[in-house]
Amino acid sequence: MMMTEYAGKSLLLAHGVPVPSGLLIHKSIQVQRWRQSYPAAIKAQVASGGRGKAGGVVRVNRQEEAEDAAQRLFALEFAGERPSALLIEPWVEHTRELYLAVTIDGDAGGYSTLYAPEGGIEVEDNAPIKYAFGAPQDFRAHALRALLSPIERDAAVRERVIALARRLLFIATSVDATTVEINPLAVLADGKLLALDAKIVRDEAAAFRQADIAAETTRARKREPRMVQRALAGNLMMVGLDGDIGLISGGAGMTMAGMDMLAAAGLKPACFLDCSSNPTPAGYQLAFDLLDAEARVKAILVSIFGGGTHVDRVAKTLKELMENRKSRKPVVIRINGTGRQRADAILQEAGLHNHPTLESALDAMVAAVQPR
Amino acid sequence: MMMTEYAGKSLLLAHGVPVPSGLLIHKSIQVQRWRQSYPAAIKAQVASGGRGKAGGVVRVNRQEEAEDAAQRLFALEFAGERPSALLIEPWVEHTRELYLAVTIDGDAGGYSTLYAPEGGIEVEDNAPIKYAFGAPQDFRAHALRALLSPIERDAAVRERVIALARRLLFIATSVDATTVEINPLAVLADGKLLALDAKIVRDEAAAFRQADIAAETTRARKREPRMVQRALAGNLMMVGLDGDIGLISGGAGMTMAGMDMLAAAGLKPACFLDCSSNPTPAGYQLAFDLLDAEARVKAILVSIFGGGTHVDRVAKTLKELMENRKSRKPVVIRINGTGRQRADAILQEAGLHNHPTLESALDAMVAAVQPR
Amino acid sequence: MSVLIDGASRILIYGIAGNFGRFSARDLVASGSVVVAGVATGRDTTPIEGIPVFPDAHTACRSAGATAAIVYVPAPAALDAVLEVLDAGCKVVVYPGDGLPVQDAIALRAAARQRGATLIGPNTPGLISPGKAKLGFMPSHCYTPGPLGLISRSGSLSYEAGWRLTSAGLGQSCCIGIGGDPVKGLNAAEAIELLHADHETTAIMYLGEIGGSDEYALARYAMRTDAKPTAALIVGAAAPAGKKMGHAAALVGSALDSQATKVAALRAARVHVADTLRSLVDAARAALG
Amino acid sequence: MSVLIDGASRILIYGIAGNFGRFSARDLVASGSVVVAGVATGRDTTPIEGIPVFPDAHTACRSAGATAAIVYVPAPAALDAVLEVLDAGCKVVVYPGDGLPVQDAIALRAAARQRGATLIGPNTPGLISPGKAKLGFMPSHCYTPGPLGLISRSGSLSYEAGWRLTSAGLGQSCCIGIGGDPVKGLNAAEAIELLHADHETTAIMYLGEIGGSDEYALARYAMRTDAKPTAALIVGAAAPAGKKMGHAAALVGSALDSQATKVAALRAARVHVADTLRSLVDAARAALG
Repeated sequence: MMMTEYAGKSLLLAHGVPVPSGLLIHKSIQVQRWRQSYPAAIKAQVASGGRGKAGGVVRVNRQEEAEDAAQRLFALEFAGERPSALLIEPWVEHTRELYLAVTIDGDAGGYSTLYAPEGGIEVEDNAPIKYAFGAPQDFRAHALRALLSPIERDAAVRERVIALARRLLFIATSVDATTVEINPLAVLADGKLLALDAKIVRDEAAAFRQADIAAETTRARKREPRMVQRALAGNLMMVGLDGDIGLISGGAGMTMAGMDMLAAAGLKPACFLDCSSNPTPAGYQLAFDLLDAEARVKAILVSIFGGGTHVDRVAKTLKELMENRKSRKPVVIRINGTGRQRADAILQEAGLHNHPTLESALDAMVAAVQPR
Repeated sequence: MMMTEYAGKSLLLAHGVPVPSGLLIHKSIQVQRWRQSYPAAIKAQVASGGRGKAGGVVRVNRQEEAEDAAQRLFALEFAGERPSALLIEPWVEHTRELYLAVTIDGDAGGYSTLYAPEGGIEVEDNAPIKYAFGAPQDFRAHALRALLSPIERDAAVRERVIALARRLLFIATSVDATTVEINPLAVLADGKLLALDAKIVRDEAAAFRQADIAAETTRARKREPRMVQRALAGNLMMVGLDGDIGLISGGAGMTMAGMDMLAAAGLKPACFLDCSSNPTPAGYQLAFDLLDAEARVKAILVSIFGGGTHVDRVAKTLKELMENRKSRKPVVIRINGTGRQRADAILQEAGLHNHPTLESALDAMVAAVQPR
Repeated sequence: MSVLIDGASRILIYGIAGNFGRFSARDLVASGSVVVAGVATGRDTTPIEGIPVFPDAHTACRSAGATAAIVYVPAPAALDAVLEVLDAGCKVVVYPGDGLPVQDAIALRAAARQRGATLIGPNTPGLISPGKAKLGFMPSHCYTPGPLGLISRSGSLSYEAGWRLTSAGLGQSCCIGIGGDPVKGLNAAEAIELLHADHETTAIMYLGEIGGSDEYALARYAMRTDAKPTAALIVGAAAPAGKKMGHAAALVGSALDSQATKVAALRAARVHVADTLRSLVDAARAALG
Repeated sequence: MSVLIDGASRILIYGIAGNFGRFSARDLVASGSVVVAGVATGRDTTPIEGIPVFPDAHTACRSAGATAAIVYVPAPAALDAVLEVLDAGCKVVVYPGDGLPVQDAIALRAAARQRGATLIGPNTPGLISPGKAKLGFMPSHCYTPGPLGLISRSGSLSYEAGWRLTSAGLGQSCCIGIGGDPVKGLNAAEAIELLHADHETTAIMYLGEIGGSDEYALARYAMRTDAKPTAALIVGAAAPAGKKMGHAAALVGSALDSQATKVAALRAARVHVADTLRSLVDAARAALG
């Protein structure tokens, strides 16, 4: 879960990292509250990256410009999200822009520090150097110094960057962040560093011990389409897609594999819908309700290979569910895994066909949705 | 630096630890904002312990009682501090009161967890059991479980306490706390735990990475007497005492040793004043200015044994300072340590006597302040 | 020789008293694995499914000689429970749960390595050496002994793959679920090394997905001159960018995360890549030669 | 034999290019200690006071064979600098700075122990084995060789005590400033053990204060049947309760923290306790017998 720039900078400031002194506004009229000098930067506050390239940061030289810019920015969308707030900051003069981040790195089995002596929105093209230390207790300033020395010749800047890298790690572990990125990190005329932007991504799994992650996750859900909101509320994993074949599956890998096979068969999945986190009668009922109610969904593929999920129980649930179901959308079933033999028997008894393979299920699906 | 209960509970809540839903008020009239049920608890918010014993927590049954209680509490002093706020909370029914804390423990070389199956204000008399694990990474839930099993027979409570102990440790390391104490920790009818109080002590040394510690340290200074405020602002360590002998010293141990020797000689120190954190001309000048301006101070003892502090520089400073000093309060000097021989020469040249021992300096001081 | 577990592995089920723990106990015993102990903290210690139950892992290991463990506790309790079984001396530990804070995963990975132990997980069904032992909850009927080493980021996909391979007569030496989270106790590179060193494994099949960089470890391995033949299936071709597909690590953030880029890198390293599940068995056959 | 340092100790000064580092270099060389290297990160490496300067501790230890270090950096940089000298292989490290977050002190204490090294500090002038070596900045003229082992929580008080003892002809085997913070690299109990094991030490003098519980370690030691004779001075009798007296740990919170309770416990253990500095030499004489 990505924090907005303003929330991220507040977190940096709370840990002693200097940021420009800004003003958060929720309506364009509030630009009038800006009492600091011009030129100023007005920045859309959204929970996604790529804002700079999408025109989400505007330099303004006087108040009228600022009001116009604020109106424009509030009307823009960034990765489908309208900014609910703008951040106004003094346009800070600086001599250089650096890139510094600490981020989770699977290869390192923990965290890495990333640094580039030239920051800015194109930084991902100029690959930063990486110090992969893994566990927080294995961070070594001297190892980072050895990596930075060849690429950062300004010793004073280098030492400040190293101290800041240590601080970003402290922040990441304290607030359960998977990424704490400052880009650009400005070098001021006096050699001090100032965080001109902040991208802090929090670990949703830590919501049980970080109340603000829990709150932000709830807010983020409200930005999802209604169908996805209902699925998530029912503890199903759902991502909305624009196809017409409803896919009810179990496990991230099998759900993606099912999507890929639908696509390979010329069909378009309407969703990623993983019921393995709630493989109960209520969970499957919700999945069917959502897909049955969605007009663009023409047919439903149930594709489950259960390990911890006992597919005989799934079969029993499907039997009851199909008996009471109103919708006439075709349903193709293929389940396998723990309790498979009992499952076959239950489905057969209910007059439901359990396809022996995904291939056979897909053939049936292609036939079912073929234009007549 | 101890946080108020309200600030401490906010921190607990931010980390997923349940606390009663309370209302903070800054004036007794704001009691009217309390919309939750009665009976309620009204609790003085102060940065010191022993509040319960001093009558800082009042149970009220209706709004009129609440207003009276609020007025009374705002007028009370706790360890010299008037509450700037009160916390109103529902009076929570519970079946038991426990004690749980994580705290810095020098013997353990790190943290210890403390637990008592009976909490409340008298807990320090019923010594809690201690699980001394030291470094955060060495906390082991199973080691704590082994200690708790004989004294906490309710297994469900025990498991919740163990999980909470882990959480308190996470909080302590995240926010640089030296103590996170919940007393009482209530067991509700459904077996869940609720923090009825919170005592969180933050590490002032971590102010550079915890902005709220820096801010609270600044606020706490403002509660100090004016003389102490000025000393701290000048980077001198000062504690105000009620005697009449000004003591200018260096190093905590020597300053305390000097106080003790003054007391043993029948004299009363007016302060603990340790200049070793700012052993500069400006620092000593400030020390003299403060003590010269304080009417009750009758005489000044300069007692310094310098290691990193070069006493020849101290002597030079004293020479210049005494030449320009207006006050006629007697000054007795005894300095020794690094650069001692040059110091002797400088003082002698300035007509100042450097006593060879603290004993001789004290004899001189006794003579100086003797009623004539 | 075998990978991580074999018939001599003495298994501890931590959290045996819960519903899933009881199911797993029955399932493991039915699979022929040697389950010697259960742990049920704060509960009574009457045997479950005929397995002795202990109040803590240390007692379980000392009394019953457990050497490997699978831990069934919710994510907020996982750090403490896994540390307990590691401290008790278990050298192979599976933590199947999902939703583990990545910071706790980092701590557990470091703790396991410090003790010379191997953690599998989080977010995994565990591992199985067909015909020898199982430390997980994958459906046993999907697996049969043979020469193919299988590594998977996804549980469900590994069952499907195992079932297809087994149905096609392609047996497996060991199937390791490395899990779908970004920080793993055993990552792809390490799992590959284990299979590389195992004499019973003649080819390696890897089931990957979008997001993360584990797939590139396979590409690097495949380019080694001493590499065993490799095959792979990478799912998520139809997944949109910027959306997390169930697994914490399954998200296309940059180009390197995409299925297409990964497949291209693997093909360049001469890995036999299946486009979808349809060609999985063919790819495995090609690798087995 | 000696405690922690002796004439064979090869000293590294980390942060030698600062004012205090330069002073300390002159002072240590003048004291007869063997200073073999300095480290100045991010600065040029021209020699200082005739001592070769290196860009990092690893190079300093490898090139100059440093075995012990004193680290002069401000508290926010201490964690990284001390980890660096520990990683470089220094077995005795002094961190004199005050204001170190206690959490960082915990991390450093753990790191030192893990490497079999000894950290002295934070908040200490270091240690001196008079006539052999000094790793600190206490005034050398206050000390002379002899049989008394000295432990102190306070720097300034230890100079005064050393000077009094030396003036009275009572020499010291080793004077260890364990520091005034609550969590110490070397705590009182551990310092006592070192002096107990040292054959040149015949009696132990401890300089303590209010707050914390280090003084009770001395009481416990003095009650052992094999204990060497002990003496102590505990300052802070005149300090009010609830106020921190300069040192982070010098605060009377509960009765156990007070000077009176500590003195009573020490006297009960037959430690020779001086009431104030006036009787310090007498107490030391009584212990030396």
